[in-house]
Amino acid sequence: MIEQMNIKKSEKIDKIPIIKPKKINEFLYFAFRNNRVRVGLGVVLFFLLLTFIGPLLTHYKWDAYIGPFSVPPSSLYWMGTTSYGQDVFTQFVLGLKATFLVGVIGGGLGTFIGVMVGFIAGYRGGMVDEGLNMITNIVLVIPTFAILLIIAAYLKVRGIFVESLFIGFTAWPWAARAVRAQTFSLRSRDFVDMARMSGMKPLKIIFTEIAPNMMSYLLMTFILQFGGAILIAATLDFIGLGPTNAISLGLMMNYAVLSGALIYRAWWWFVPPGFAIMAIVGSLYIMNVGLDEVFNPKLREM
Amino acid sequence: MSLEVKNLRVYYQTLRGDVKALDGVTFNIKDGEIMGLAGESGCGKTTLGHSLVRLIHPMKFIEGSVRLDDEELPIWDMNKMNKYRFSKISIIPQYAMNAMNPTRKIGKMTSELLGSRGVNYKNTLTELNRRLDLVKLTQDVLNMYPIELSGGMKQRMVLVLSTLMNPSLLIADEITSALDVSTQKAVSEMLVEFRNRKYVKSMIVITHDISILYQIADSILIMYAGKLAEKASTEIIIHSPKHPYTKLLISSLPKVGVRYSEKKLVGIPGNTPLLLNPPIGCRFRDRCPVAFDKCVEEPPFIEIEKDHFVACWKELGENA
Amino acid sequence: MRRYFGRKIIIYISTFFLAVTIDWAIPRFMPGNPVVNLLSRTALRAESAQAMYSYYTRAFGLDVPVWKQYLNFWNALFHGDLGTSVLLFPQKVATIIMKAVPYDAFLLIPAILLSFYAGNKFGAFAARNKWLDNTILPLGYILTATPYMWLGILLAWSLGIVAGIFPFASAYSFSMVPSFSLAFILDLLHHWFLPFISLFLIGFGGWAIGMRNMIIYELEADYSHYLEALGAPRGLVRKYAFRNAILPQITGLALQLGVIFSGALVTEVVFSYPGIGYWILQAIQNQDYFLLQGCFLFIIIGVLVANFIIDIIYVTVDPRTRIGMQGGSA
Amino acid sequence: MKKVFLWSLAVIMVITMVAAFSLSGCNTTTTTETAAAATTAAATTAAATTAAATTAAAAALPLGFSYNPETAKKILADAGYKDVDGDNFVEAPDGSKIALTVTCPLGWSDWMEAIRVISESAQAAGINLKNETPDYGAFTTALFGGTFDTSLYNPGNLANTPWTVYNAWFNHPIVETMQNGNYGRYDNKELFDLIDQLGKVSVDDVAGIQAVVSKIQKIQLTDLPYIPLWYNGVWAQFSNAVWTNWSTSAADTPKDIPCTWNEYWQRGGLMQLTELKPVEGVEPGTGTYPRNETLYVSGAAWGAYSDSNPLIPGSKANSSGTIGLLYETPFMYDPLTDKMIPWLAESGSWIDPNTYEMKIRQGIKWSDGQPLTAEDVKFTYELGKNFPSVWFSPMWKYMTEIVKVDDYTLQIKFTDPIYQEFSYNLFNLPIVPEHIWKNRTEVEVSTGINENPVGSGAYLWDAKGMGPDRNVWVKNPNWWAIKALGLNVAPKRIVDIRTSGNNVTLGMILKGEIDLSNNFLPGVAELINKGYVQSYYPKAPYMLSANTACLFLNLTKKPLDDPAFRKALAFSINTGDIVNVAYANLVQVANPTGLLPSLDKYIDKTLLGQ
Repeated sequence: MIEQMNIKKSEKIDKIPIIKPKKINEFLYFAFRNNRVRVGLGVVLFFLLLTFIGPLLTHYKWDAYIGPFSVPPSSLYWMGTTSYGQDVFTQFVLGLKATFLVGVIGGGLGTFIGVMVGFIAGYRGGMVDEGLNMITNIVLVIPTFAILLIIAAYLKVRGIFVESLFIGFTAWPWAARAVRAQTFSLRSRDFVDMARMSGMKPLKIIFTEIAPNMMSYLLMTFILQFGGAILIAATLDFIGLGPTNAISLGLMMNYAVLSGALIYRAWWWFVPPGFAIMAIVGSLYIMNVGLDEVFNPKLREM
Repeated sequence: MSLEVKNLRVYYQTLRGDVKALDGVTFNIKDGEIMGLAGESGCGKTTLGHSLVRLIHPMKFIEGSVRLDDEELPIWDMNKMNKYRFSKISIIPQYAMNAMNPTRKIGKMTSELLGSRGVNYKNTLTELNRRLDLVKLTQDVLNMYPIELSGGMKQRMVLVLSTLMNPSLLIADEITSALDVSTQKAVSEMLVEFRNRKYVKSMIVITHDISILYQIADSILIMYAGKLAEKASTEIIIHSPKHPYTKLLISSLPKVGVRYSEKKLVGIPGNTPLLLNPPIGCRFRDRCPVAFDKCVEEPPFIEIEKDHFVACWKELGENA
Repeated sequence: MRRYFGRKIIIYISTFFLAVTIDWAIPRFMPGNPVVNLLSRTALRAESAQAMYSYYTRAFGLDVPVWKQYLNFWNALFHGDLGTSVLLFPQKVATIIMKAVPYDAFLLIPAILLSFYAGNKFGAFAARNKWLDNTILPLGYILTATPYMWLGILLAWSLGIVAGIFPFASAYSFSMVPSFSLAFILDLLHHWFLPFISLFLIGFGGWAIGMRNMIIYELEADYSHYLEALGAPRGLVRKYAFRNAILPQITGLALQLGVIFSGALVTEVVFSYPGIGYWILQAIQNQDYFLLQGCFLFIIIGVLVANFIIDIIYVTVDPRTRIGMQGGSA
Repeated sequence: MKKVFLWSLAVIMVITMVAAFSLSGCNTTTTTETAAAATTAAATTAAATTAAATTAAAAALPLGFSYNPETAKKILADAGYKDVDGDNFVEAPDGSKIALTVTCPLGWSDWMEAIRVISESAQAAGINLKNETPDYGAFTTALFGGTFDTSLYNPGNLANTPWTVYNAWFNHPIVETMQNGNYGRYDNKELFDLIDQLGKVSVDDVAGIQAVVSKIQKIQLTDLPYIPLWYNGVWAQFSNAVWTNWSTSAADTPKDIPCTWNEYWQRGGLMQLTELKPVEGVEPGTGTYPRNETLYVSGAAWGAYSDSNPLIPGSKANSSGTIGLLYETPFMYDPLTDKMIPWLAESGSWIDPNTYEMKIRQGIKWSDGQPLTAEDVKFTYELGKNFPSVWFSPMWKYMTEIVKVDDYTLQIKFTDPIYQEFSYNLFNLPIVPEHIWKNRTEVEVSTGINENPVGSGAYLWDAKGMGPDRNVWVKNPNWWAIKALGLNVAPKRIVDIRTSGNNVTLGMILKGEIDLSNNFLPGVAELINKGYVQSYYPKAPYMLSANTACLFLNLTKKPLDDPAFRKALAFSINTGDIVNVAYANLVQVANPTGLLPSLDKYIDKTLLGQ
């Protein structure tokens, strides 16, 4: 949904904001004055911090049986234990790591492919555009999740990295569309014409003239892809098609449900992982709106 | 008196502080008068035009009074103003090209707009058609979507629309800037025609292009850096301006049609002062060839002869 | 007009072709031999197992060369034959899916339409209202960011298990036989509510913020300013803004269908609601690639058809496309 | 501008790397430090068992095995497996590294925990064994195709003699896909001959069986081609909310296996139904089925109803009851008393080594009113002769003909019969009505859906009630056994529910919405102790034993081809932890021979030094 919204917006903003280096400070100034950015960033950083500090605070292996079966949170087991007596906190922090990794790799890859396709389609136009557009639309229409299911089920042993790759490879069309629209609006700008007339190579133009002017936009696209990848991964994991050799937040929920945690009311097992995902992705989205306001002053609060 | 503006101050709020875009303006417009409003970009002419109709953030009303037909306009209050908009004071915006809702048929939109003002569309239809003929638009534009009209057609449509309730003041903001010379002429003549037919009592025509004003305006108001420089009948402004800025403006006026604002004023060294914290005294001082020590004081905007107002110590000095 | 739809149809056809091909490839590239899985731990002695193995291989038409299998697949497809299920051998995949489809329709159609309607209305309402914007809208973001299954789990746990108000499994009570009795219909709705509401809420959030952000752009558009300048009441201005903001939302709906389907999938899993999603999971867990194939194919077709319908709707509501198309460009 | 762009690109890259690195980094750290943690944990958890184990092990020698890391290490050392490179894992005598995996299907939560224990305890003993959980398909392909290292699996069924399981564990001849056992490709002519020999020992000749089995066990225990670990339970937890008098180990209760699985109806499951008593004063409720007349069960059906054809193998798991409730077998087998119960057959006996005479009970009617006679039995058995794709056709390799003596008497003639298989099929091969089946083609017989089935059993198929997640059976009012045996099944209806997951099942059984659940419910022991639900045994192991979970070893791979290594592995596995942790005491450790308690009399204790 969010991605869609963004594409349409991009098509609406006739003049997209341009951050020149000298404007960076001003951008930061606004960014840190914007509550949405503040809150969003805050939450994300908090969890990011937890992923890096968490493992240092636990000396357990996520799948090791270290305590009594399904005990509620206590000073000994901060988030309680699973019905197999594994430490939920350990699983949680490692799950967070997996989540962020999927976000960065999957989201990053998705953005990268999307941006590339978008740039080329938008800048070249003509048949190239037609073709790429066709592909984009096809991938957009195919329920990629179904494909992911199948690919996932096909892999014998899956890792978080592989999972991220597949997500990245299926999640790019949104970005492609948005970036294409942007590039369209930019390629006719005089500074691009100048570059073109000065005989610069198309790719060079894209990277030195167009891309930098879309930084704000690319950043927002990346954020959305990041959040999207996390959600897809969670869904896959929950169905039991997640990593086979590691723990993730989605898998935690999967195990919890399989082991009847709902009935035993072991809420500490299945509430935190979902909450973390919700909090991270949610604040990413909110942050995104904040940035949007920063980049497009006319949207700022009256 | 159609319009009386007294000491109107409207600032722009920015993070660096208030930009004094309109810093105490006082002038009148007579019934039936078409007043041109000219000046370099950023001199506050558009601010003036807009603040009279739609004063919104980041614009901030500071002080002053605006009376239209001896009635105080609550321009500081978006909602209260609604009563006067369209019916008493109306505008043809700069962006007339896309001023109409793209997803509504023009006729439908018009009727809904009128309806919202308690006017029956059916009854006005004959009048509407007459005016459409006047601006050389066929009646079936009413069954079209804006996208189906050319730029000029849209502009004329907006002209008809904005004046449909016979406002006593119409503000035409840069309406010609997007048009080619011939169309410019046509449109401006239509404005005059509308005035003559009393569709609108009086007008403020905001433009870069003094040559247009020369054709249509009765009087011209020159602004500089958020203040009024000179107001007089078109003849006087063009042929015997008093204010040194006006003089330079006119003298540097290139051949008809070309808008000077596109290049820096030749012969006028320096730039317009930043309105964030403008210099005290005459704001033209730094660039003024005839500036003298008195100019550190704020020059009043005084009528030196009938209907000729100037804000310059030199002029005042001579006539004092 | 023709050009526009011509192009659309090309996209749809090529999508369909590609999807079906991928779809066909699934069981062939999957690990594990369906026949082996079907026969595992049945016969007692090795040689009898061999006999049956070859027999069932023929039964599944896996004994001909791959390219032939591919052609047979298309051929069968146009005869509405999606093959035989392994999990439910010897049942036909088509019959299984047809039994499941009503549940999906029953769950998805209301969820999608209602959330779309309510979400957009609410988003338009919240836009440019400082108070709502800062209080309720973040909620919208939280909702879209909520993993479908987690919301499902929470609802099943809180309302289903702890409070015990709603059942959290199956489409109707195990003590019921489907009939047109009031009791049965109530029972049906009772079981339908939780999955529905979790789909609805998440959709709602998404559409609400989508509309909110759209309409803010529209309210800043020139035509809105002009209306204000002519003293049009807030209501009219918003009405126009909404009318323009809804268009991208409609395309959004078309493009979201795939995502919504996947959401429905996990939701059905959580509430063991016997729709397609439920079968997909069954198929995956039991390595029933033929069933998986069928479900996937069904989703593809569903999404494509829905997209096409939405395309038509869009053209009728947005004059610009229509007129653009008369101009011959789209 | 350019700078900004590249700069921020770089930042993203860096983030990615940092994240990636930190994850992998974290893993390594955790593994190393937790390997230590694991060992200590293992040590502590095993502390109790070790002491016992050592003594036991000492006693258990010459043959057999039990958890004892020290013994495992010793065996390895003696066989020349030493940790040369100091990675805490031994290398083969020829110095080559050892890296093995232990697998089970993804999602089999209890087994996943089990192989976790296996790998950890093996590693603690110095054997580099990693646990992996591929999807079921990948798992079976590797297992059946013989490309696995070591895998957990449980072939063989609850049977009247050891032959069934040995035939599975040592399934032969060795073919490309071994889908019925002997996945490790254990190729031992001598043993195979023993199995065939065993098959030809009469079922009643206990001593004869023991003699052969003892030889088999000697070879198995010395060679250890697979490692029996624990007995999977006949998962059965029941609620007394609506129905009581469930069979338990308690003295005053019936003694039948309370299980609804495919093949368990004719192993006591059906008898349980005749014992049940409705609880007084249960409200009928608003449902279509009056609650007080309906039995809700779960755990039997794997998938939605697929067919009513009792001759399709495997698929019965989807419509459990097709055999047992709807179609019946000549005999029943009661594993608790190890007795064959005459059922459709009134009696059956070998009148000479090559002739089996079966007397069919008189007065049995099919649900369409036709009488069930010797013709039907003859017809059913002969389906295997006419159609090779029918699962029991191999019997005709040694069955020559079936002679109908009179309407209710048959003589089945053999040459050199495999008595064991024949007797096993006596209570597994359901009889179908000739007058309905006689015109059916091979396809219809071996793969037909068999709509509107006509059976002879206690329950009939309820078309209206069938749903994607439930099978419904209605009582057959004119069931022959009511008159003939004075048996009567209590529930008017059986609703066989397939829940999506344990949590649902648990919730329903706790609410009394399910009367009998035959699912494996992790952590249920706790509920049993609290008295929320009941199980056969009031305390550990709570459940009867259904089959043996064995660790199959791929003997075609090094070093698994070395008996010494296999033995060491056997000693290294912490079966105690599997039982205590993975199963929370729902199962019990298997006897080294792997034979179920019900076949205890066939275990040669002397080999185990007991």
